[in-house]
Amino acid sequence: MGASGTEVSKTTYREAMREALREALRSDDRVFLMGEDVGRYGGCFGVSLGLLEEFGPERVRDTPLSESAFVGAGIGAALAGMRPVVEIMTVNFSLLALDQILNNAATLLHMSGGQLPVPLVIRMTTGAGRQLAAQHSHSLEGWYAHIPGIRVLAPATIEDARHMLAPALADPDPVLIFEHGSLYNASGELAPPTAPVDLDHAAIRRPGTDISLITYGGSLTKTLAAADELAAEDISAEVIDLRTLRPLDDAAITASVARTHRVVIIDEGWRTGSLAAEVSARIAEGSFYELDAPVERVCSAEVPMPYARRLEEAALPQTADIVAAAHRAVD
Amino acid sequence: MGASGTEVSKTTYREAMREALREALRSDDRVFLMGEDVGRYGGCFGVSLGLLEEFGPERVRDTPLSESAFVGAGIGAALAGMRPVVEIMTVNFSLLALDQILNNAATLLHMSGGQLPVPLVIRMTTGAGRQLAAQHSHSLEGWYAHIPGIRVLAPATIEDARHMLAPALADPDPVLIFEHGSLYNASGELAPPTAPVDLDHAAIRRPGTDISLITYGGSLTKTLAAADELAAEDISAEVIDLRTLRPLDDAAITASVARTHRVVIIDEGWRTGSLAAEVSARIAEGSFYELDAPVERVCSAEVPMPYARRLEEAALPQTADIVAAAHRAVD
Amino acid sequence: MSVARSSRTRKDPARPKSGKKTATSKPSASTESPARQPSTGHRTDLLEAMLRIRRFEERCVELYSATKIRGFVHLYIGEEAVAVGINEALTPEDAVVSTYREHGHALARGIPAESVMAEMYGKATGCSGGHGGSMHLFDASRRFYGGSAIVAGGLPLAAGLALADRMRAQPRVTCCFFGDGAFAEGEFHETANLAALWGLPLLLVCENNLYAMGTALAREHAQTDLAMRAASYGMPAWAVDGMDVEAVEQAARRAVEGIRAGTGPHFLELRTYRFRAHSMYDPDRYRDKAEIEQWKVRDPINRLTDRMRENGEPVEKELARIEQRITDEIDHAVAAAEQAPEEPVENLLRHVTSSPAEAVS
Amino acid sequence: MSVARSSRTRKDPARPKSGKKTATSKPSASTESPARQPSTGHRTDLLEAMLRIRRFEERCVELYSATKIRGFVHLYIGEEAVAVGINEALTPEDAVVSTYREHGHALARGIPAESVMAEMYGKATGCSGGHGGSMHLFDASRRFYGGSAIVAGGLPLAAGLALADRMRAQPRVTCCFFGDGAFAEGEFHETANLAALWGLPLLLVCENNLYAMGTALAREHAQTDLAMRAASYGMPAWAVDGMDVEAVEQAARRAVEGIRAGTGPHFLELRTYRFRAHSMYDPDRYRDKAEIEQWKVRDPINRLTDRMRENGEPVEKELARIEQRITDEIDHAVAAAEQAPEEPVENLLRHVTSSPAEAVS
Ligand SMILES: Cc1ncc(C[n+]2csc(CCOP(=O)(O)OP(=O)(O)O)c2C)c(N)n1
Ligand SMILES: Cc1ncc(C[n+]2csc(CCOP(=O)(O)OP(=O)(O)O)c2C)c(N)n1
Ligand SMILES: [Mg+2]
Ligand SMILES: [Mg+2]
Repeated sequence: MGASGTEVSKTTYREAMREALREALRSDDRVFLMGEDVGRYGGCFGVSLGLLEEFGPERVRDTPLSESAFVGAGIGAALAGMRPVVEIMTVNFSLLALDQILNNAATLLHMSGGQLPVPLVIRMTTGAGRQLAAQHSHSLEGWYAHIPGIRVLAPATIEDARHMLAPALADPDPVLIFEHGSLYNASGELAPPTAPVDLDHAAIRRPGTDISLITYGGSLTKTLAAADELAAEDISAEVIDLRTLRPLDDAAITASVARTHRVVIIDEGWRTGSLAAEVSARIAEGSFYELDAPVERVCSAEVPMPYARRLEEAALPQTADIVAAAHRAVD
Repeated sequence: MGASGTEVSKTTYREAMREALREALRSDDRVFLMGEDVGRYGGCFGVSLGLLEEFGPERVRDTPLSESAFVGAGIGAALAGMRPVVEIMTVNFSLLALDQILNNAATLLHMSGGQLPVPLVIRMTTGAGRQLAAQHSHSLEGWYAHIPGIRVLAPATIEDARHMLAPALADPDPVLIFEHGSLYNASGELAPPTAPVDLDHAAIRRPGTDISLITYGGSLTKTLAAADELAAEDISAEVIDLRTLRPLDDAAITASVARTHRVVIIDEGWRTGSLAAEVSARIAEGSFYELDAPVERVCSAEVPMPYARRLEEAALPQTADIVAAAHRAVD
Repeated sequence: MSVARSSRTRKDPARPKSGKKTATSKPSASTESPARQPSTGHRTDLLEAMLRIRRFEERCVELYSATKIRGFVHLYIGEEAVAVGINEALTPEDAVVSTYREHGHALARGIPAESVMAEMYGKATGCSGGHGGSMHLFDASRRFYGGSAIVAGGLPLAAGLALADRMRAQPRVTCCFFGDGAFAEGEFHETANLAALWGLPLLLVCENNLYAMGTALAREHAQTDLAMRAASYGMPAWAVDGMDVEAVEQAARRAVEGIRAGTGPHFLELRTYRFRAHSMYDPDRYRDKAEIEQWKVRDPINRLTDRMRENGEPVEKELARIEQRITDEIDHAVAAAEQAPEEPVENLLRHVTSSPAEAVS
Repeated sequence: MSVARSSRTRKDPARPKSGKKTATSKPSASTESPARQPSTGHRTDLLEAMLRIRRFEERCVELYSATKIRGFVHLYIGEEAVAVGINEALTPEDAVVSTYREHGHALARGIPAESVMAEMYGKATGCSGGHGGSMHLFDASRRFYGGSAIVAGGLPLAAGLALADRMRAQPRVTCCFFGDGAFAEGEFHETANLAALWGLPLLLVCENNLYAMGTALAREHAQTDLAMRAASYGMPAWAVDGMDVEAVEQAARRAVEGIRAGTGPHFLELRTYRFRAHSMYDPDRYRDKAEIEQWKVRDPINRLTDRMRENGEPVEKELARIEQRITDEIDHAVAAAEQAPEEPVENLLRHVTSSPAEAVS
């Protein structure tokens, strides 16, 4: 329980997320967790292991394989005053529930003239890198960031995995949390929070002056590695972790571009129509006269993710690609 | 039947689409039309009226309310050598079939190592403007343009309504056709095609030299009206109709920007994460040094489409908004 | 498959005692007959509730032609016995989830005609602030959760409302209306299983009007006995004559009683018919005029008045009184809607999220 | 609900005559006994087909530990009688749609072990060119349409294959495998209705192994008699002992005969069990070890060999011969996969569309 104490503790992203869930379940009896195999199995990626034993099957609720029904049930329960946390195993399967998310969760508040807020949290895994092939590997969080009425989070660090859930549950509107599958085993120190976590701001993960590397989620590690390589060449890269994909923190982006005048956006989504496109378009609108070079995007190749290891690696943004894009931008 | 003859004839967008379907059904017995109420009802927007009587219930096939099943059935039938044209009433309901479209239709060819092309056409209505409110009015074609493996068309003119279906059916891969609901009653002259229609190129609907107005689908009319207004002020606007939203015609965009150096993109999708964002990002990448002003986007307000007439009008891109954006860009 | 149950006389303690009836109050709230024996007063109330819906929609047709109302409008005319009969079994603490064909459900629930009419006009005083229109009526104070225009899209949500009640041991019922067409959507089946599996206090009300737009039941379903199919989920399910408001009421009471007793979801198939086209846009080419006429013979309003007449009840007097009251009510609703303010365009982004709206740019 | 049918002796003219059996040929293609009376030769073939799957997967486990195979791998061990028995009723002209747990279906269908193994290795010579891996095996030449890892996602597609056959009056059957978990997805229900409504030549094979990942049948379904529920769609449906390959074959033949006779889709619930965890990632915490042991007693391979022994058939001799052949086959497959080329990275975008790929940028 170190994560809720005052000491720095060693933990993993998975445990941090579990601890956040545990804290939520303990502190608010309106909170419950619902999804496929969140209970006896312990969560398909092991996030909720042990929670069934601690909180019982009513509050850690295994569902049938019915994404649309149990996401919709989460919406209804939220309308009735509960604070459901719904887990969808991966974003790929979330398409089966997208109608509920867009046409109900995101829409009810406005469509009802403000009568029906939906305080729902939906968590899901996203991303590739584990050779799970074309139906388990896509990064579709950019689609969700298109939807008015919801908030979209992408915790990229153990701190954010631990501390974003509470404010997400406090939000009166639907919040989607995307957890990159490659992060669960990430381990590190977790310090007690120094300030209440806010969900409106991007984070500067590494300050720099020559170029802005803007990213989120599973690509943060690669981007930090790229910044290290660039530092070795005396290129000072600033790394921005967007953290909240909707609403985007325009001020943070604008401020960074004003410092560096060059930008690479790194996003594991397919390039065309990616979240990176939106960030680029905003920079073109808001920072046009600050830019000294074309904005670069490093995204996934536009291909259903292949199984073969080398093909998958080639399809994904890699540190070398980020470094190369940065070189193009600073040249 | 003037549309298939050699004379110029007066017709509507709806009739042009129907004539295209009729021609397809006549000329290829692998073609069939399938969807909710395409038969006895005549299509929810009347597009297929009369086709049941002409081709019978096997080839003009009413389906139950089961979007996922009948879209998936279209995929399977295409795999087995048929050439299905599946109609989904509106893009809003297509979310119920999005799993089939992304995870099967778009993915099977690559996932099978090239063994399984899916020659399927899916048509659906998109867009707002008829006070149909938040579950019937959205423009989600930009999402589909994100998906590798499919082609996305947006016929904006009677000619394209009439002539895009045949090459779509000839495409060995899935093609999605988005018909803006406000266009069906558009009437005009239909000339016999002068050249075989190709699906790879954008069209310059009005040449100009001072600014590029880039749009597609239901926004074309408003954009042309804006170009008229601008012409009255001696601003020569070039109007580009993208026509094919995936793959985008980069060359046409680049060439237009090279002529005008200023751009407004008009897109009825919600602004954040819109197709307009992608076009903007590409311009920032490919035409950075050609640009004399920030790229402007005129999109829908980020709100579930309201019913009230004035609110809906305010939420949608209007001619005045396009003119204002053009003014900002040329100032 | 029909589930036989003995008849009962339970008096629902949660049912509010009648206050003075106002033009806009929930009609059923004024009935007091404890054992729900058919009574003159009660029948008059049912009649009034059905007539209110009928007249309201007839006025909507006129207003639509006059372009005062726009968008898609789906009339309930012919099906009034369903909304009114079901509502009799519900208390204000219960919840209702509906479809795009929901004027009847909304009015029966007690949402004032004025509030619904203003919504049809797209006015700020409408029950959804003018954001929803005909297809999206909401009233949180009456636990009326819409007004959903994605066929079957309300079902999962209704299960969630019921789940919340079950988790908090609230003795409430959630009632979800949907059509025969919705029964073909995957969402219906997922929800039916979930609700039965978890024993949720959910009343599934399938309005089987024999058509989904232009598609007749037998071209929509391989097996058209919908109640039997619902029973395959392991829940009590039976079919009811949806043109007989008293039969509907009785069935609804039986089902709701079962639900409150903790026996989980119940399914009712209401066999009914819409006398009008699917929506105002629909030229109604796919049905036989003779079929429509045959069903009109079973008009639920006439059916009830005939029964009252046979019983020697003073129908004509009651009718005159009711019609007058309803006319006044609707006249008033229209006049109010005409004069009501529109939501200012500056407020376009209000309520997109709960946080204060950004300004429209 | 079990649909009784008289037993039959129809000989399928579409069944190919046996050629010389090679190590990788479709096992069933070599059987000729016209009336399908249990025969020593036929039982040996069934045994070989099941053992091939068992041994292949046991090797996969080793290769997974050696990190030769990656991604998600779902083993079929324990369920072999289903794939093998069903396949007996199908001809090469028929189509098969499968799940992510499809090694058994693929091998039974006659996709060479070599081709499947190369796919598990992600090699260019794999049956999906290395793009698919364990969950996405395809072989268009054998009308094996995958290998779908969205639970229930293959069902609509299978209905479409069957629809094409019906529209062109082809006497073919499409067989779709899916699990008890898939039965809870809306897509199953939409497809069942569509297929029954249109009378499609579709064989729905529900592999009820009592678990969907860690969720036991009774926590997944309100009503666990899946065959009865399928019958509510108006199609013949019955449950079969999925641990008895001959029972499976018999049921499949009966169903396929019905389908070919034009009586529309048939549903089989195969009661079976997976002896291993859901996938290689699964620590299998949710099942009783005793339960697993109980089911192992019914191992379909032992069950068949026991029967052969009782019948005085020369099982040990046959077994020795078969095991050797399979070992060779798998050794060969592994050796070939080890040496096979990978798809060059430059080809990454090949096959995204049918048009020539753009270069990777
Ligand atoms: C998912 C979805 N598909 C299609 C439509 C278009 N549509 C609206 S109502 C309707 C028919 C629904 O029939 P039914 O459920 O029987 O209800 P009824 O209209 O007869 O009351 C259809 C097809 C829709 N709104 N949502
Ligand atoms: C739509 C969807 N939801 C969830 C998953 C994750 N998942 C993969 S297999 C599985 C269990 C499926 O159970 P069942 O259908 O019984 O097949 P079995 O694995 O037992 O053969 C789950 C939940 C998925 N792949 N697709
Ligand atoms: Mg209906
Ligand atoms: Mg299973």
